[in-house]
Amino acid sequence: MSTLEEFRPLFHPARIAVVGASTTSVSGGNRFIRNLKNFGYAGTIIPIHPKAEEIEGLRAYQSLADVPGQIDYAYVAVAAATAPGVVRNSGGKVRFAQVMSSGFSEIVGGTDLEADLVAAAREVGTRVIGPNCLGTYSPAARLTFTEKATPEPGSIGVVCQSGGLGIDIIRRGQNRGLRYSGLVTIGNASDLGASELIEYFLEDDKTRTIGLYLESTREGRRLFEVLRRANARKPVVLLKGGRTSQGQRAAASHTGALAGSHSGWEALCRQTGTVLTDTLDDFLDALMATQGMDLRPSATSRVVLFGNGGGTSVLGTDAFDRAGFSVGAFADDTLTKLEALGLPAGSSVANPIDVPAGALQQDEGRVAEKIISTIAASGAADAVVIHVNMTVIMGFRHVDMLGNIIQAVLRVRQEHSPGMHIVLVLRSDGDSETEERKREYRQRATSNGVAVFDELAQAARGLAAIRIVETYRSGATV
Amino acid sequence: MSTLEEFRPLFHPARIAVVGASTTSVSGGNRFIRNLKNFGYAGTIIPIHPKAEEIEGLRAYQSLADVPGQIDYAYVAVAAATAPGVVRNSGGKVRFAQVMSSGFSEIVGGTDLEADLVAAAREVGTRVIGPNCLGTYSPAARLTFTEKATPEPGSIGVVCQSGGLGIDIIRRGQNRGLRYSGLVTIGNASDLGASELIEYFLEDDKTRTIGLYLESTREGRRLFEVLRRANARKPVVLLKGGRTSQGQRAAASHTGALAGSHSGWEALCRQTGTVLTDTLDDFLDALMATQGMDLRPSATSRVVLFGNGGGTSVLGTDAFDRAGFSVGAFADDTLTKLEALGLPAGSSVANPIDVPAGALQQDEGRVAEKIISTIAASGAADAVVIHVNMTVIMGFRHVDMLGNIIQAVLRVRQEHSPGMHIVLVLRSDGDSETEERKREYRQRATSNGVAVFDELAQAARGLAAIRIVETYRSGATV
Amino acid sequence: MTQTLSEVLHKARAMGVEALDEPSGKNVLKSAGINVPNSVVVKIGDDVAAAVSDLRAPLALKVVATGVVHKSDVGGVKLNIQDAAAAAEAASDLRTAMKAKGIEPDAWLFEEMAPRGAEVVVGGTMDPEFGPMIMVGLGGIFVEVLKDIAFRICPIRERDAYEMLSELKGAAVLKGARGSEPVNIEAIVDVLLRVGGDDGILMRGTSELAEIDINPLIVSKHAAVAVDARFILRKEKVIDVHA
Amino acid sequence: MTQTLSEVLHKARAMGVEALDEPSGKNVLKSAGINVPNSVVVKIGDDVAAAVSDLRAPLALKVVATGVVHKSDVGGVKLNIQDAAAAAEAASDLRTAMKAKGIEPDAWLFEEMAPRGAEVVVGGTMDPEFGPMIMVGLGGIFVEVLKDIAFRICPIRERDAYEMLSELKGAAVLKGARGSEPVNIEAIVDVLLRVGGDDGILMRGTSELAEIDINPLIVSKHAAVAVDARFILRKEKVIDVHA
Repeated sequence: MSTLEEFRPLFHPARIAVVGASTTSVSGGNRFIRNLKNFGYAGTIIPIHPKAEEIEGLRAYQSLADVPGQIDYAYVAVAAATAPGVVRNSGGKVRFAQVMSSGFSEIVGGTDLEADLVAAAREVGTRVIGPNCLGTYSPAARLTFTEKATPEPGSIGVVCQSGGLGIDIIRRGQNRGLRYSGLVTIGNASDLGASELIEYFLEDDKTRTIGLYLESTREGRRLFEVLRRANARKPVVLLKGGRTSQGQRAAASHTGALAGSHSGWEALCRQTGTVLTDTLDDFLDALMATQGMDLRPSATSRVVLFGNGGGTSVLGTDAFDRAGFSVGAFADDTLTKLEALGLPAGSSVANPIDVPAGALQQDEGRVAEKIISTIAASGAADAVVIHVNMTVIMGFRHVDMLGNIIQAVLRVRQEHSPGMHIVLVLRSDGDSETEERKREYRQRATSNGVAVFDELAQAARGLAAIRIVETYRSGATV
Repeated sequence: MSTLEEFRPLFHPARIAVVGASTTSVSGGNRFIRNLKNFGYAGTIIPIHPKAEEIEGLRAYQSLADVPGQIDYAYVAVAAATAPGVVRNSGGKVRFAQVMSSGFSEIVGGTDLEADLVAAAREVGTRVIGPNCLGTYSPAARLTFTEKATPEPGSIGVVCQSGGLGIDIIRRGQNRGLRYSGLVTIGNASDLGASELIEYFLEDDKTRTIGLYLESTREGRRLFEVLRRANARKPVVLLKGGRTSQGQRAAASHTGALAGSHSGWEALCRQTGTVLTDTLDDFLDALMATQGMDLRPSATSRVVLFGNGGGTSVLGTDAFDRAGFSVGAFADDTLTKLEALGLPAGSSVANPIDVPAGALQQDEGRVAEKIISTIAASGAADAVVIHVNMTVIMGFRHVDMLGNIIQAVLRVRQEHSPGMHIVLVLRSDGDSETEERKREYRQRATSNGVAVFDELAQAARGLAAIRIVETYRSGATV
Repeated sequence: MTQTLSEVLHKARAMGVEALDEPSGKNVLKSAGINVPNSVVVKIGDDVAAAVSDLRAPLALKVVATGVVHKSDVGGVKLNIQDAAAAAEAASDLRTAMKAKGIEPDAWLFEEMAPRGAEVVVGGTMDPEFGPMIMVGLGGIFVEVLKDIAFRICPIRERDAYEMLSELKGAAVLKGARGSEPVNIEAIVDVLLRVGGDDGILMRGTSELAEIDINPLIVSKHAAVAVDARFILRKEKVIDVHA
Repeated sequence: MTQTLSEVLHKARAMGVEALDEPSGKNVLKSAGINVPNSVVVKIGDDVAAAVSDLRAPLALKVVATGVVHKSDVGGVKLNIQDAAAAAEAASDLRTAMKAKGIEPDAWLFEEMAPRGAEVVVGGTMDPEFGPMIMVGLGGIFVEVLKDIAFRICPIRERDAYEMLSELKGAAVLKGARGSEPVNIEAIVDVLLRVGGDDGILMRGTSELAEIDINPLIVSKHAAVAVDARFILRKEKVIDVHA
């Protein structure tokens, strides 16, 4: 059986059993059923309950073994001690059982119970996900474990050791414009580890980028080999929890993390072209960059900054310098062409290009397209970063300047693709009105595949993530 | 004349002249007058116009010299070439003239014009601010140069070399809960430089913290001496533009920045206990930390993390470890007291304390107060960082858990002050509903002097800023 | 070589040895194709002067004694021995010195001293998550004071080896900083691959080795020579990365 | 001392000199209270053996010649001279060698060699924004390869001097890393204050100096000795930080 076939029941389950829904209260199982229904899940939902005949309006069975036919995916949220029994007495009907319960190897004395859970799963031929996790998100199949997740499928596949961060990745991510092909929370990863899921995402046509949150691994060699073999053919971004000594101690009480060496994970990333990040925001920014862009055949190095705000241009140049990019002066002929555009006083057409908002509204904001086209035609840039101060721009209410800029980006990208990355930085003051407009424009840009960042420093980190993958693929020595 | 008296006309002007308002269009001068009126400025506004008798409904004069009586502050937005004449022919009536026009030393060939502007000012005894800037913000005097600024005065005094960043600092800052005693954009700083304004803010009772955005200085010795003499008695946070070689090149074309050495600014900060930041967001976070907290007599070192989310706790611990803090295990007696609170399974009362949202809603969320009190009483923490995942918390709609937490922080702080810093991290998914709630809670917290950050990594940076000042003041060698 | 390495390591573990003695360690390196100094091992009591006659001075003398892993720490090393007579005298002196410390030498190791060059350290460890890992650093203050070292998971490829070296803060030293000659980078890469590559010592010895440490590897313009090597054996039960 | 320093520097600039010669530079240091090796300057043709008779061997010989700032680069330094006769011979040899390079020596500088210790570099520059700044680093690879240096704006205080040293990545070397003896940190701090403090050379010489470089300052367990010093004078017009 191919990896794709093997994991189809997890990401596209036709029949889902729910162990741990209640007739009297709203437990995790009940919420899961409600979420599934709200999300538009079209398959069969089968509650398991020792006594009830019906739960949440659905026909219930006494045990998994009683259910007629195969079960693709079982959602198990019962007291830890009873979980191995649930799996053991399933009559081998279940392909994937995700055990949400905590109280296993992440607590003192819980290791034996976890070993028993895995033993039970092996006896009956079921794959166990978890324990100590929250669920699986597969928007194409309308499978979710959290409310308010978007049903819009995307190209990012995620393996997440923490359930709570899984929700953050889905929700903070989707509000930034990230869209997922799937996300699995693996908790203690007692049976199914990250590497098999990575293999699935590598095979899955819908997935273009892979994101990982890991605190430790019991299958380090396999992880190394899978990623090495993948040869960065899809970008992989890793958020590693517990990279510091104190963080590692915290991780041990969270997912029962092994005390590995910090240098091991750094080495893994360098040897496989994996992007290593330290915070949730950096992780999401790196995913944003890889989601939005076709990689260049050689490493991105020369960056042009273009936007409104002199101080912002200075700080942005600092950020790109620190991230190892060149924000170099233009050649004379390019400069001549930019000067010929006749931008008003207060503009600077050297790199960084600083054009006051007032100038950008000229000709309905189409001057931006001319600037971007000129840069693209010059071949002087591996990436153009367009930054817009929303506050200032919104002062000019009669022109859809930002809309025009986004259109310009799309047109230029079509003409010159994939020679040059173009990313957008929408700088907001955090005011609710500004944020609303930003949300709208960000949606327009990201749904067209244009990466959007909150600040220039974040864009620099996003492009640095891209550069890691490009460098690795190009075979150049770092 | 004392520094306070000297600068009173700038920050509390009774009579403002506006040079450059138009009768036929809406120029910068007109917008300034409208902003002043909207903002509730109660003093006299005097437009200057060669022909018009009235502008924006106000009696106009032909020149500054024609105005009867003194002018505290003149807003000058005319073509660069005419600016020296405006100042020279003012009859010495103007205390402070802020020249917004660009086209001086920041452009090739503009140095002489700037020298002439300064010469004119010296001739007539006026202090010039700028040129190449945007204005001054003094909410207590209802003086502003940008719309949508809050009239609520605060304790942060800012000197900002860039006008655009000045607007960002005001607006992004106020939306985060920062409140200002004043902000002056100084542009090319031809006459009035940062050090005199720092001296004013050091004297001003309303100002507790000083923020600086600088790209270069022509008065480095004086700046050094002023800050050295201040001995960090008020925290000073510096955002330095052009700290990298490429950024310095960009700064040269922005404010005509001198090519100083990067090590000079780092040395300045170390020798004066100044907090050096690299991005606008880091700058605002450092101001947030200093605004909200009374400094401890010795350097903050031992941090306790408390919140919901295991993965977040792990990454948070990593962030605090990287920032040089200890997130240490509790002593046995403290642990016993925390365990006695009887938190449900899935909680971890080791440091970091990880309590599921479900547990936090117990007893209307009052369990949080018990936890914070226990930590405060133990003396085990220099700082407690409370992090809340808004998404998860908002699921529990019937309890104002977050409101209770904020109340708890205020009560505990009153009892144990100033032994322990308490800061709040409100983690949002970026959804508009979540953001609205966050805005509301942030406002409640910051208006009570509790610092609020977006993420744990930012809180770590904020506390690291505090630590720099505390260390400097304590006299300990770093 | 597989046979040799497995045999050597397994036999040593079976005998309850914690670490290979230096001649055995150097033999492992030699059979893996890594340059070690020409040497002779002289049993206590044998004719030293005759035994060293084929070696080219200057020579180094090192004590071989069970349980002595850090020879220099016990004063068990003598350098710059210029001829056969001096060699005999050095051995005799060293025997007295060792006796005074209660150390009973098993034998003497005489080695030709390596030509001048940069000191490099190559190490191997077993990571609880990733298994065999290889490490490289520059000798002296770089490793000891600055912790300037680069790690990779085994097996490494040639590109990994080059990147490890360029990752070092002191990389410029290898390229000839401070007026010294650039050293043979390819020779270091070759050693790294022989230690940490697909067919390298760490991959072959995974089930037996706990740690290896080639310190120093002296690298000149021409070649890299492993002047000292420690092989620490596993105590815990055998694992096999190839499973 | 103010007089002396101003006079010396001003006179040198007036003569169109770009840098002080080594004996003058060392005199500046000495008058600022910084240890320099006992030395004699011997004019060309004078009796070397007699002149050096009061110095304690081993001695160093350095050429003093207008325009020669980097003496070692032209081979103008000889070390480890053991007695008066050897000193005379060394001077004679050096004269021949210098002649071959077209360098006409003004004089010979004989110095007692400093006791062994850590090499420290102390420098001073004039920053376009902040004026006089002082720099400290550890000699050798730390400064040259790793750029491991700390800067402060003058005048510095004692706390600044201590912080500068603790900021260095190689700080452990001063505290006795790698088995060597810890050096006299207070002695380095003292030199930093005499160079960069309120009353230090940089504050007094701001209007005349472009750059100073004490390299190396040899610091032992007991003391710090400035073994070489360069004073580069300003070319541009005088500025005064006290204005």
